[in-house]
Amino acid sequence: EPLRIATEGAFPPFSEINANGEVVGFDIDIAKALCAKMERECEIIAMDWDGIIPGLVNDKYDAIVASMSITEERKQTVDFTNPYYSNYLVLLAKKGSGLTVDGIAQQAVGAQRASISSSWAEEQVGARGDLRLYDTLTASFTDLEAGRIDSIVSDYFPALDWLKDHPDFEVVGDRIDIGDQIGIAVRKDDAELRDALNVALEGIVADGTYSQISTGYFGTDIH
Amino acid sequence: MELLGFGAEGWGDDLLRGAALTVQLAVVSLAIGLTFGMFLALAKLSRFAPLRWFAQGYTLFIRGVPEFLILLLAFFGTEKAVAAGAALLGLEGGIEVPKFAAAVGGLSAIFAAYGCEVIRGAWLAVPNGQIEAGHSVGLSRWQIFYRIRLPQLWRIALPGLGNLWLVMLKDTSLAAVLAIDELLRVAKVAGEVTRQPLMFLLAAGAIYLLLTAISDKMRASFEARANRGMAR
Amino acid sequence: MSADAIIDVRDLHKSYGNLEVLKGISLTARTHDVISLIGASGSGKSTFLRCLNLLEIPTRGEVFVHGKRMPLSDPDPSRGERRVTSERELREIRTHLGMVFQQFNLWSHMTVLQNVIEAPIRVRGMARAEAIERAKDLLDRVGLSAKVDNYPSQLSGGQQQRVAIARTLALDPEIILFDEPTSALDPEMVGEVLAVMRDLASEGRTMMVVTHEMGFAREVSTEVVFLEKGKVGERGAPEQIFGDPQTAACKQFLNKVL
Amino acid sequence: MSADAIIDVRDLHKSYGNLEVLKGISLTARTHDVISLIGASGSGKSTFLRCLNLLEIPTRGEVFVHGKRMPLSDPDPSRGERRVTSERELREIRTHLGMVFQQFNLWSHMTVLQNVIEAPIRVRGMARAEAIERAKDLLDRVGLSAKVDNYPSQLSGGQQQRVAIARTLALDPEIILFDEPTSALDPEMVGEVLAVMRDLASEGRTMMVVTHEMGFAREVSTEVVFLEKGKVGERGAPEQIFGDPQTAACKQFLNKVL
Amino acid sequence: MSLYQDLKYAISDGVCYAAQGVTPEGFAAYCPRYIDGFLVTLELLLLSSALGLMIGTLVAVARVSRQRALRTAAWAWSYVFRGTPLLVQLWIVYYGLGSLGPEKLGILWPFFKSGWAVGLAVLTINTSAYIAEILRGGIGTLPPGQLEAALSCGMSRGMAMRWILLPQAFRVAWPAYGNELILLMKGSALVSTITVMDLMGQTRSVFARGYSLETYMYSAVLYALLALLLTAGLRAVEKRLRVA
Ligand SMILES: Nc1ncnc2c1ncn2[C@@H]1O[C@H](COP(=O)(O)OP(=O)(O)OP(=O)(O)O)[C@@H](O)[C@H]1O
Ligand SMILES: Nc1ncnc2c1ncn2[C@@H]1O[C@H](COP(=O)(O)OP(=O)(O)OP(=O)(O)O)[C@@H](O)[C@H]1O
Ligand SMILES: [Mg+2]
Ligand SMILES: [Mg+2]
Repeated sequence: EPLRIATEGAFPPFSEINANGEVVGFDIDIAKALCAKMERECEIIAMDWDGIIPGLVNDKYDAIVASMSITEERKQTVDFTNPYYSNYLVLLAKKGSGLTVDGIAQQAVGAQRASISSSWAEEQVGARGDLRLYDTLTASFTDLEAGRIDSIVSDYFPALDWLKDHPDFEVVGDRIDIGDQIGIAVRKDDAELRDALNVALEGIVADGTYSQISTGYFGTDIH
Repeated sequence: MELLGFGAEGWGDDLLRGAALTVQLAVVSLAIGLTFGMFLALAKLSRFAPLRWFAQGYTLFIRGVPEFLILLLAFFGTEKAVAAGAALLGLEGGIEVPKFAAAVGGLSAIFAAYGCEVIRGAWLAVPNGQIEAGHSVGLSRWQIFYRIRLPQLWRIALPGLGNLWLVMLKDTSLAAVLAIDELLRVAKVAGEVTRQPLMFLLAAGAIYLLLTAISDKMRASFEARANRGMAR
Repeated sequence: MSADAIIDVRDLHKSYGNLEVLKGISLTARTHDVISLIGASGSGKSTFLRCLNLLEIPTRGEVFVHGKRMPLSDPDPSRGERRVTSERELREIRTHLGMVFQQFNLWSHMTVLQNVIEAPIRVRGMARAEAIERAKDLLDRVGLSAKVDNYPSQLSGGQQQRVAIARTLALDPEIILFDEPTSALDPEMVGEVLAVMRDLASEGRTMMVVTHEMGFAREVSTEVVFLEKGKVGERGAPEQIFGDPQTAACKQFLNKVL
Repeated sequence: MSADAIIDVRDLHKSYGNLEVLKGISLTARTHDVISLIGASGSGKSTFLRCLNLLEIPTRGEVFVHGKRMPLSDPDPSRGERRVTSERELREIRTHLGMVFQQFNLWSHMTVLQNVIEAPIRVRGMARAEAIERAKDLLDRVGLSAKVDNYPSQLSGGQQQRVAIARTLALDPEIILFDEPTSALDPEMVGEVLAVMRDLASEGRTMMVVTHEMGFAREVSTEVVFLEKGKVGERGAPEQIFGDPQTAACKQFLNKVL
Repeated sequence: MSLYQDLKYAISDGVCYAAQGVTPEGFAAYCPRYIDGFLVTLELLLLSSALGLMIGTLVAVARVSRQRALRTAAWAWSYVFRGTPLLVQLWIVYYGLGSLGPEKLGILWPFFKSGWAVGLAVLTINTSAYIAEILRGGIGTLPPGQLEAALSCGMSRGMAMRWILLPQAFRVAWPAYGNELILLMKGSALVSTITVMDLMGQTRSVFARGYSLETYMYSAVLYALLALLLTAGLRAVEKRLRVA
């Protein structure tokens, strides 16, 4: 039976839905490459971010390839493969806003709900700071553009992708390295699948498939 | 505007598919919810106190908790509950609840909780004399129920049930949290992909209004049928 | 109990909570009897009638219909509540005891014809065609053959009450109970219904009638029973009750309504 | 128009769609007149009364109250619909034309006292204390001083109708219109209300009464008007109408109800 | 404003401190968040129900007006806001209209900028549409004689509406209004999708930390508690409204 893989669908360029209603993006291509390597049939399922981990735990699917950060909290609930890329956070704001990373506690800052960036932002501004949480990253971009918020804490690659069409905005300061590693989540009792995925991951890196996919999206190998 | 068209580039066909799914969800949930609601109403009217308490507790809970939480619980909670129940009986395993079934389960659970109040009210609104007349000619309890009570109850309950139907038609949009591609989720995705959220939300709103108008028409014709013989 | 008694009521009591509404009423009706029950509002007339076919369960006392005891458990002195011991038997007896209500209580979702054939078909298992034929005869008798397919709401009060009478007659009951059958009617329609009732009386139907129409009671009854606060205050032939009432209460009541 | 006419109705017509319910009625009431309107159901009695204070807009014809024309636009022959030309004037005139309804129409969310003081305070701008004092007098007169703080639902029908009369009297109208004021009452309560109405008549109130109580009409009226199918079928002194009706229709009607 | 904010924080800190020993561990760890959210939900609910009642009453009166244009406008109001999902309304106003940005929206921008304000306005309008319908129904069930009696006493239609019809319609409509209030409470959970940190918003944040369904159970209990409070309040008012 096919391997069921969940992804999100609102996190370009890693995953998004095109006009034909198909989920496409880096995550999907990686997932497909992994499946090919494992010689298994795959089924890609789009889930809302909010329910993506409970869905895995409840056996709605077998793995999550959705640019998910490996965190201690998540490790309580699920297992992760080895990382398939490293993520950094960035602060996005309008050009010439004069904001600094240290000063975000004083502003209205946005982030995607239930993401590594929201956890980090929350630590910075405190539980009662003006942190606006969005169901999707795209929604937070919309609000930044509209001027409802001063800045966004975002993952690095999606931010770069978005900045391509939004020249009025920029990354504030340096990218923030919080040692964030992105992995594939599997159920805790599913060590077999985790190991198989790890082997396959090594395989596609070794045979250059990974590099080819990555260059297609980002111009470089992000592994 | 092309974005609303059909074909590969347009989202029109996706929106229509979403609308069809919305209607499907609502219709199936209506059928199940109505049946369950009838039983709840009977429970509330029962002389057996524990049944009444159960029905009261159930409606209190459903009416008290946000719908979208109920859907989440239906999706994630039922399997846990079934598994736990099975374990209690010493059995292995459980069931898998597909998303559509979970949404139907949640929506019909909600419909039943509200519908039972409408049905109960209608039950009581059937004039007692009508029932007594049945007794006095020797009809049995069951005959009185389905020959006299039910047809009249239906007539009285229709407007209230019609309102609940409209509420449910809109509540199907909550199934989006289960990532079911009903109308609203399609509109939301399309809006994000095309960067035209307003247009697609308006389009979805217009489709909901259309569905509402059709429902109202159908309800009116049902009511006209049920009211035949009634003074205006 | 006299041998030809159709209905025989013995020491009927009825309480609602602490309120004793009927305080021991005994009464016998024979074939061809037309008994009028009169009395002030609240004296228990309706309650009495409704106890006869167990729409209300009497607290104490028995009702015999055609010598058959109404299927009630013995009164339980500790709880004062009685049960129906056989639903089937009760239903059977009820078909011999027709009841015509003040508010007609026609089934509003059925046409006139459907109202009349319902019980014969469902209760007696009569064939539909036969039930319809008989119903049409009955509706003809009460002057409503033209209204067969109308709904109750399309009829005047008087017409509705005549349909209600036809519905009751459809089971051909031995005795018909009427609870103020004309008091929900406009003055102009009272006449129609009284005329039908007179007909029934003159063909020898046994009837028990709660009424405010003293003219009718005087003219049609074989016996008038005056209820006072849940008891029989006075009873007798109509000439006697209306011409020469014995008790002060009855005199006073008649003064007020005549 | 006679100089002392309080209300003067000229050629009143009223249609609902194609159904002409009133077909030209003229009528004058002078001070101390008590005019009874009788007629079969559907003959247009209520409609006539309701046209007088424009609860229904007459299709044609005029109504003068104290010589003042009811503020209606001229009938537009093409559309047949007339408008009220001055709401203010209409309200003013309505306070001179009290109306007592068959169904009482007491305001159910107000106590008896509040029902009676509402209009004087809101419409006349009377001081609250004064309104209460007058209301209590009026309620005393109709025998309800003990019920001042009760709600309508706590009163018997007869009591409710007496409150309704007090409410109407509170504005001290020149003429009071009664639409079958006793026909929604139990037989035992009719007397109470008729007694109050007799009182009003004997103190010289001008009244126009639609009624089924022929005894009252005969005894109290100064004039009886028999309506037949939207027209005045016959009119005259009570002795004449009841003793020696001229038209066949009136005879037949009286035979039926007496 | 910030004083008010501090007061709310103080309340939830106080409540959590007091409840420390008796609440389950999973709840206690995030207690101030739940209560912060609870207070926002409560505040939205009270404001929108009060404002909605006022607007809804006006719409209901317009709905039975003799002026055709008014009637039609009121009908359209009810139809559109009852005929589309609350979520759609929230998003159209917040993401849709809001994306026009400060230049196009001008002085309206401060309103559109705030998720809280948009949430409050949409909840208010939405509930007003339902209330109007409920009240109209209430007015419709009154016997026509009530109005006629008022008119024949010389009252104007407006006076009759104000003193006779509306007070009675409120009594008739109260139970239905109670239902609407509960529905409004639950609908209010959707404002979490436009960045408002109401009870649902907070719950979802807490959930993101542990992915434990327990989180949702606590918030379900809080919502049910609020529903219970509302129901009790409604009952109390109903008792006072009912004429003995
Ligand atoms: N279900 C009940 N619960 C309590 N009391 C009742 C009930 N039904 C009737 N009563 C009381 O029993 C008494 C007799 O009522 P009943 O209806 O038999 O009087 P009635 O003689 O038919 O009067 P009416 O002429 O007004 O119809 C009344 O005091 C009434 O209030
Ligand atoms: N709003 C209306 N629309 C259409 N027809 C009406 C309306 N009101 C009254 N009618 C018709 O007008 C006629 C006269 O009615 P009205 O109520 O004036 O009679 P009435 O003499 O008062 O009768 P009753 O003694 O039964 O009260 C009736 O045929 C009635 O059906
Ligand atoms: Mg009675
Ligand atoms: Mg009339």
